[in-house]
Amino acid sequence: MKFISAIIKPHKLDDIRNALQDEGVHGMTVSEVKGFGRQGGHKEIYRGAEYAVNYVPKTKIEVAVADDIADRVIELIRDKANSGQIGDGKIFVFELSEVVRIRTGETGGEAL
Amino acid sequence: MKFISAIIKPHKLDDIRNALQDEGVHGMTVSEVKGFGRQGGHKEIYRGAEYAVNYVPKTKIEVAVADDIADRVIELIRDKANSGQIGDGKIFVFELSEVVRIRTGETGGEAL
Amino acid sequence: MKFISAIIKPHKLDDIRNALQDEGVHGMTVSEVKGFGRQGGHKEIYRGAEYAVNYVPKTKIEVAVADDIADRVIELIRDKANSGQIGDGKIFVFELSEVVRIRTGETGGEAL
Amino acid sequence: MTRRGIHFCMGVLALAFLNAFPAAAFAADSALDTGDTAWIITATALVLFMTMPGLALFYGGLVRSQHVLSVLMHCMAIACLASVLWIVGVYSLAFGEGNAWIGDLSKIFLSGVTGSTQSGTIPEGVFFMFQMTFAIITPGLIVGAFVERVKFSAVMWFSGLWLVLVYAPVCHWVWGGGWLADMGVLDFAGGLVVHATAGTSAIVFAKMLGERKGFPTELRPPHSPSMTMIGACMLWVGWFGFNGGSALAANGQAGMAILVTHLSAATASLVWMSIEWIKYGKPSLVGLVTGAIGGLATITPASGFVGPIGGLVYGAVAGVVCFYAVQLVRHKLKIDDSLDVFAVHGVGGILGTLLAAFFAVESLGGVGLAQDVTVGAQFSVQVIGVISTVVWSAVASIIILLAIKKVIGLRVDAEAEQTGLDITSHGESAYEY
Amino acid sequence: MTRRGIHFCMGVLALAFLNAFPAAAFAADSALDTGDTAWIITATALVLFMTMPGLALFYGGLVRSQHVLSVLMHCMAIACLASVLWIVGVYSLAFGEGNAWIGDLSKIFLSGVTGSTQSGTIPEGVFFMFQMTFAIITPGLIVGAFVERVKFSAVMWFSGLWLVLVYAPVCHWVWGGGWLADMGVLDFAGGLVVHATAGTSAIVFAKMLGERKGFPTELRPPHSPSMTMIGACMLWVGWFGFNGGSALAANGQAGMAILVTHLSAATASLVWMSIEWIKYGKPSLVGLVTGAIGGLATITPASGFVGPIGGLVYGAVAGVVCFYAVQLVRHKLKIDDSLDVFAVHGVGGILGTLLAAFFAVESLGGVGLAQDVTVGAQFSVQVIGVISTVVWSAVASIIILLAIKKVIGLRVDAEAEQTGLDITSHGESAYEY
Amino acid sequence: MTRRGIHFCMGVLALAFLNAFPAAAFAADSALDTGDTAWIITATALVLFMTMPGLALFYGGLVRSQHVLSVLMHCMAIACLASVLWIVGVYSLAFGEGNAWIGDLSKIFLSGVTGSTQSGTIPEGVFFMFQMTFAIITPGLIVGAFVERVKFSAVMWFSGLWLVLVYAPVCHWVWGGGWLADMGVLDFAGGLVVHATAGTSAIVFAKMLGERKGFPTELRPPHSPSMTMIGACMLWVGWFGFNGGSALAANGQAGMAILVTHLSAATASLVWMSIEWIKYGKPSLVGLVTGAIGGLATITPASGFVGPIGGLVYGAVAGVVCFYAVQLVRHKLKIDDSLDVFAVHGVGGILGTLLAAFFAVESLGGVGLAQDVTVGAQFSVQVIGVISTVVWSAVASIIILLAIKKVIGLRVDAEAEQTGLDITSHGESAYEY
Ligand SMILES: Nc1ncnc2c1ncn2[C@@H]1O[C@H](COP(=O)(O)OP(=O)(O)O)[C@@H](O)[C@H]1O
Ligand SMILES: Nc1ncnc2c1ncn2[C@@H]1O[C@H](COP(=O)(O)OP(=O)(O)O)[C@@H](O)[C@H]1O
Ligand SMILES: Nc1ncnc2c1ncn2[C@@H]1O[C@H](COP(=O)(O)OP(=O)(O)O)[C@@H](O)[C@H]1O
Repeated sequence: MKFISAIIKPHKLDDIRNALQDEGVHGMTVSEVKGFGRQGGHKEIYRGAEYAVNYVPKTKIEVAVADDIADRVIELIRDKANSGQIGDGKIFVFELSEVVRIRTGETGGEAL
Repeated sequence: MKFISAIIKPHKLDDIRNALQDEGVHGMTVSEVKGFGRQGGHKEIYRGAEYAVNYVPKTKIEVAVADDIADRVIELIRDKANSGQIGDGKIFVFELSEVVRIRTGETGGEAL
Repeated sequence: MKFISAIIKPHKLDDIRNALQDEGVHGMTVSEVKGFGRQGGHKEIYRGAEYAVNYVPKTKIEVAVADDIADRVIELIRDKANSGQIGDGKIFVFELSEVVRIRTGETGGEAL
Repeated sequence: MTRRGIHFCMGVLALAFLNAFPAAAFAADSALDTGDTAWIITATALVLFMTMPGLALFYGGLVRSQHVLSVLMHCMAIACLASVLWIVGVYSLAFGEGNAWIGDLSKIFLSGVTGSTQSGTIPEGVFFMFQMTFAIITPGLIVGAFVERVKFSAVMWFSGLWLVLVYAPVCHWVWGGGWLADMGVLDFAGGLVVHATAGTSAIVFAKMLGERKGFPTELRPPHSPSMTMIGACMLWVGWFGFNGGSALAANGQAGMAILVTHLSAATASLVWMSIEWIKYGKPSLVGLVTGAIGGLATITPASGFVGPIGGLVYGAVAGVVCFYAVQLVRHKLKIDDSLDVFAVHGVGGILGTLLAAFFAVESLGGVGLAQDVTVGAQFSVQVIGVISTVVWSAVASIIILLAIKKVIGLRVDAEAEQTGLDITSHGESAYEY
Repeated sequence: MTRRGIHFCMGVLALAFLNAFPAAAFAADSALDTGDTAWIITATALVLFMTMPGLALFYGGLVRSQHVLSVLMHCMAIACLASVLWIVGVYSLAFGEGNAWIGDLSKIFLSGVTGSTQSGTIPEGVFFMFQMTFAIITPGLIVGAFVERVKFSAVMWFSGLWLVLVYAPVCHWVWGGGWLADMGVLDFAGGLVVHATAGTSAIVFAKMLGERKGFPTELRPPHSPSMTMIGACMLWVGWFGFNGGSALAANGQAGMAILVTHLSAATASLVWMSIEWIKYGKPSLVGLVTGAIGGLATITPASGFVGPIGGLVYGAVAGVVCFYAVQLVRHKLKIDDSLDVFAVHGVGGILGTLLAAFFAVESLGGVGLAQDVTVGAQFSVQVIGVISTVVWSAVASIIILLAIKKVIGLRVDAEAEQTGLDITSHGESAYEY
Repeated sequence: MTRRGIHFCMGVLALAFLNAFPAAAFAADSALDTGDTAWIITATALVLFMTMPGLALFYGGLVRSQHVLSVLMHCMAIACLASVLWIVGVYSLAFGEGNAWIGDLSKIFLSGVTGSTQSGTIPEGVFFMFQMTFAIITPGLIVGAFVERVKFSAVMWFSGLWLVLVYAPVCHWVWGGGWLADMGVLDFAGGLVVHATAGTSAIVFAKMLGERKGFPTELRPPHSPSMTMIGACMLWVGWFGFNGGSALAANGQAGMAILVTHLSAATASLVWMSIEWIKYGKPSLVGLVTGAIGGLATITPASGFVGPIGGLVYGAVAGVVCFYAVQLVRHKLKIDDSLDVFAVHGVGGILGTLLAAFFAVESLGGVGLAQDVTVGAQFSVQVIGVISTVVWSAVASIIILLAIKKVIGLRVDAEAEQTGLDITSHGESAYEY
């Protein structure tokens, strides 16, 4: 199994979620993160003084999938999250040793 | 070493933390996440209009453990987090290549 | 490639970010987490009653790097985050199977 | 003596309740009354507080978190702009002698007014300030129609032009001794002048601006119902100044106006809450306070004329009607009047103006209509008032908006809408925790 | 002339300070005073603002974030309900002629009252409104006892019944010309009528409802001390209307009432802060403002009778006593009166009522007791007032709660308590950032 | 009769506008005026609300989230301390007869003052309370200079000593019948007494305390601009009480003071907003409200003397000057007067005091200078007032701070600064979501 963690622009979330759902991926965990990257933060000016906001608000999507559909899912995320602009984000892929569905105790592929 | 990441219902946190502590696991990192899964979100109705809140607030627990107690820890989490209802969450298990305790510089098992 | 996830004290973030940047690491993702560990939380007293705040606010840094500089990066983080006091945090290192830069579609080392 | 004084003498004091109140008198030569002055200064503070921060918070809590500062900014900047325009000339256009349609320029920059100039029993400076707070909140109300997507420069231009082209004339017609005042229209504190004008222009603005992305099915819930509740409370309490202050004296009429205002708000809140409880199983805070605002807007035109029972009935009717008006605009008309300005303020103000013809009569606990005026006759006048106000507000707003659209545009681009007006228009973000 | 007027004439004006104040006079034939009217309208706005949003925010900041909207909702909905019940009949029961125990139904729906009806030197509509704001905040205070676990429908039923069965009679006894007034009990602005009734019923409610999961060791800290502080400030400033307005005139008594109110609050704040500083090493904001509320509640019954030194002493005593009362209820009685309503309001109100017998005497800077009344005699009356109020409030509350428990239940289930009343009872969440 | 009364008689009423206002009269034998009393009680509530919670929120929103409670705590604790000190003796030092330099101890603990003691047409208790709210907010303003790093105990000691050594004498000089009053200095509501003293002491404090880590390039943005905006609105509306109440009567002067106050604030807001819009492309909410406070501080000393046009000009000048003063202090002087107390309040108050000599003349719409006083002569007096106030405030503050630094220290350690004063000094955190 693969565990895919993607850093995306916040407003892409809805599109990606819809696309994944259509693909049959029914679970996903999302959190708010701050991104530092090529895309710099912005400056806020208060009372004439500059304040450097170095980070950019980003959204992290985490989804565990079976090996066979991993590539398809990565492709989908890439496709939906891509606007061709700096700051579009990254996708990280990990090996997942095990997964357990708490409610039922199912493990492995069945638990996804 | 194993790195266990569990998505649970927020109000189960205290029980799980206590159980882990009893088991001799002394460290744990927790964050707030939004879960999308079988358990749908809820609808909020404002001024008669429906707003779809698709996600459910969840808590993510992360704990790194030695290989030998990994199964026991997973079992414990499963046990405490389980209410038999949809939305109870999932446990993801990863191989952990290395761990360093920042204060002392210890690595591997000693750093846990 | 390695994926390094470090739990640090919040006020160390700026130093670490600067150090990493000097080292040529240009991306990093940061989130706010709650830490449970040897360093206990604190007590807040309201109207004479004690409230136990068990956790300590921590910052999680995530950074994906090529294998060759991984050790250097870990060393750097350890160095900057270390104050010699309990609660300084931990560094977790994972194998990263794949990484994709969303904007360009680059994968592997080029995507970092 | 201001035209409003004249209006009151002719349109209101001539009513049967002349006997009912101690001669609170608007004669130019009456002495300054410190009690009346104390109350109207206080009322002025209350009504200003309604906009800054009341209305701003009420609206701010209802939008998404990346737009909240822009809403606060709209309300504040409009307040400042309206204040300056008011002294530059809008006050004079509204309350200057003039003719039946519009005032004159005799009072621009308050020329001739000093600390010792009186208007009725209070200093004219205080009358000026009290009326100014109405000219501040009225364009402020329209903000609810265009949140989360409007250009800031368009807001400023629109508000300025609107004050001159809509507020000044309608205010003159009704309160400045204009033609509607001559007909004896009943609008104690602004059902027409404030709520009908703002509500109508709001829905026109929303329509011309277009809807937010995701409207109506994919919207996010209000980001801070507690902020909305705080604002609603400030509006509610401030409304004591709004309606009670419109008596321009600290007397029984002011007291009764406050009483019916409060009862209408309380009743409308309970009614809205009950509808939600029955329909959805859960009564919401946002619903309750929306009901309150509906009840307040509705009683406004009638607050100096009706009795306690009238207040209860107004509230009950307002709760039901505004609730369904919201559904209608959103789901039938499909207009993204985002924070329901028309459905709550417009509909409420119009409804209250029309009902005033009935509930002002003595048998229903009111102060009575003017001598020899039948309910039917009064109702006709009220209808004329509503129609002329709505049509004028709509037409003038369309013209202003077309002009602005042409010259600077009304709307930000899609990415700014998504990222939030706070960062993109004002360079700030609301929650830097 | 209202019974309250009569009460004042007999119980208060007959006191030695008759000479000290210009005849603020409650004679039915005195002319309307615009200054008094201006002040009491303002005081009404201030006291309403104490509940909406003051008290709501004070309490809202102290609960966990998943319950904050429910607290705001309780306060708002109770305010609306109390307003409607007040006009329907509770005002009449409290202030109608009636007998020594309860008023009558002569004023239901304010029958017979118009804009020109006076009560003392102010319109009766204003007197009605001012008193209404007391009937709003009193059941609102009880909210602090049952937060985070109560059923919303139970809140509504309790509050309605409580107003009729507890507030109306006790108010009549003390302010409406009832038997305690006849005995000459001193309660200027509600030590008995407001704080003792609410505090007692609160602890009874908390006991019958049961404690929150985790009480007392595993509780979460207040989720927003700044929200609590904002609410506390609104309560503090609003209390000027509460105590100062109870003079029913803009005179020296009102001024002195405000002065001692403020001094008591400031002193109690410093005392509470100092205790925390000494005991725990860290003075907290929540502690300081809790002290303030304790000081305010305690001075309330005495605010029209004591002098500046009295204000300082009241504050010092209130700070110490309320601090330890909180510990007592929580750790000794182990009752989850969650936001310390009894320990702060109940204890404060009772304490202040008892002390009034001493600090009202002239040698301690007060206005003096009624002629021929000794301190001992006055103290006995105060004790009788306290006991009768506490017992009646407790007994009536128990009966009401038993009935509600039987018919609809008092408490939500454990999961709703954990998930939060905001979502489960009202379908909203407070922080959608 | 208070010395302030005497001051007014000599310094103000002697001015040409004596004719313009009905004898608002401070003669000890004039009757109590309920209207004036109603207004000054209300003004007192408004000014107290400016500090609690207005100023606290204004400042609280500008700091980082881990320090917000400490700011609220500073403001509240100072308010309590100032209240107690005020009655213990500071009032007597400021307004007691005394000599040209300082009052006496004749009124400590308000000795001799009862509910029937008058000051002009209002109870002395009310005059005492109104003035107290000024003594509360003035040290509160200084908080903005030392946020995020100061020791709480140092704040308390400083504020207490400062009230005695700076506020009491300067207040006596200007309003208590002291030497500046004798010279006829114009300071209607506190350009010198409040803003120049606080601003000067603030920058001295900031300099002696040292800058925050990261100043000036690595600072974090204000954590909650909406909190700041709420506070600003409360300050703005409260300022009606501040300036309007300083007429000590509900008359035309009060009305005109409020009018020019509002116009100055509105104009300064628009000016600041426009500068930002032009310079940075984005007008910010924090900027707009900072402009407002600048406009309010600047008009304060002149608010009872200038006309509408004066109000507009004051606002325009204040907007520009305060904007650049902020840059100057931060980037040229490199002093971490963190929330710009000197640049906004100090500069504004001084500017307004100096300009008063010009805009009070009748040809510029003012009420006119005292008979036989030329603009030049008046300006010299204003300059003397400014210099003596600034020098005294600076010197006394330095002495107080050196003493505190020696005995208990001024600053927390670096880790506490980073972790936040909320947890480290007060054991609380602001956002427990
Ligand atoms: N090496 C990395 N490790 C962890 N996160 C990264 C890394 N590089 C980039 N990111 C995340 O991806 C986001 C987008 O990266 P950025 O460099 O801004 O854009 P792009 O990938 O289009 O060049 C960053 O804000 C950061 O959150
Ligand atoms: N494939 C997945 N990848 C990542 N997170 C998941 C995945 N499936 C479920 N989750 C997380 O687990 C939570 C519970 O899943 P859900 O389907 O609602 O319940 P259950 O596991 O009991 O069927 C989700 O809210 C989501 O946060
Ligand atoms: N086994 C673990 N798994 C996950 N996170 C851990 C673990 N041990 C410690 N942590 C994280 O590291 C932080 C610091 O650990 P702590 O025990 O307090 O200090 P130290 O590492 O200096 O002994 C904790 O707050 C927690 O967030």
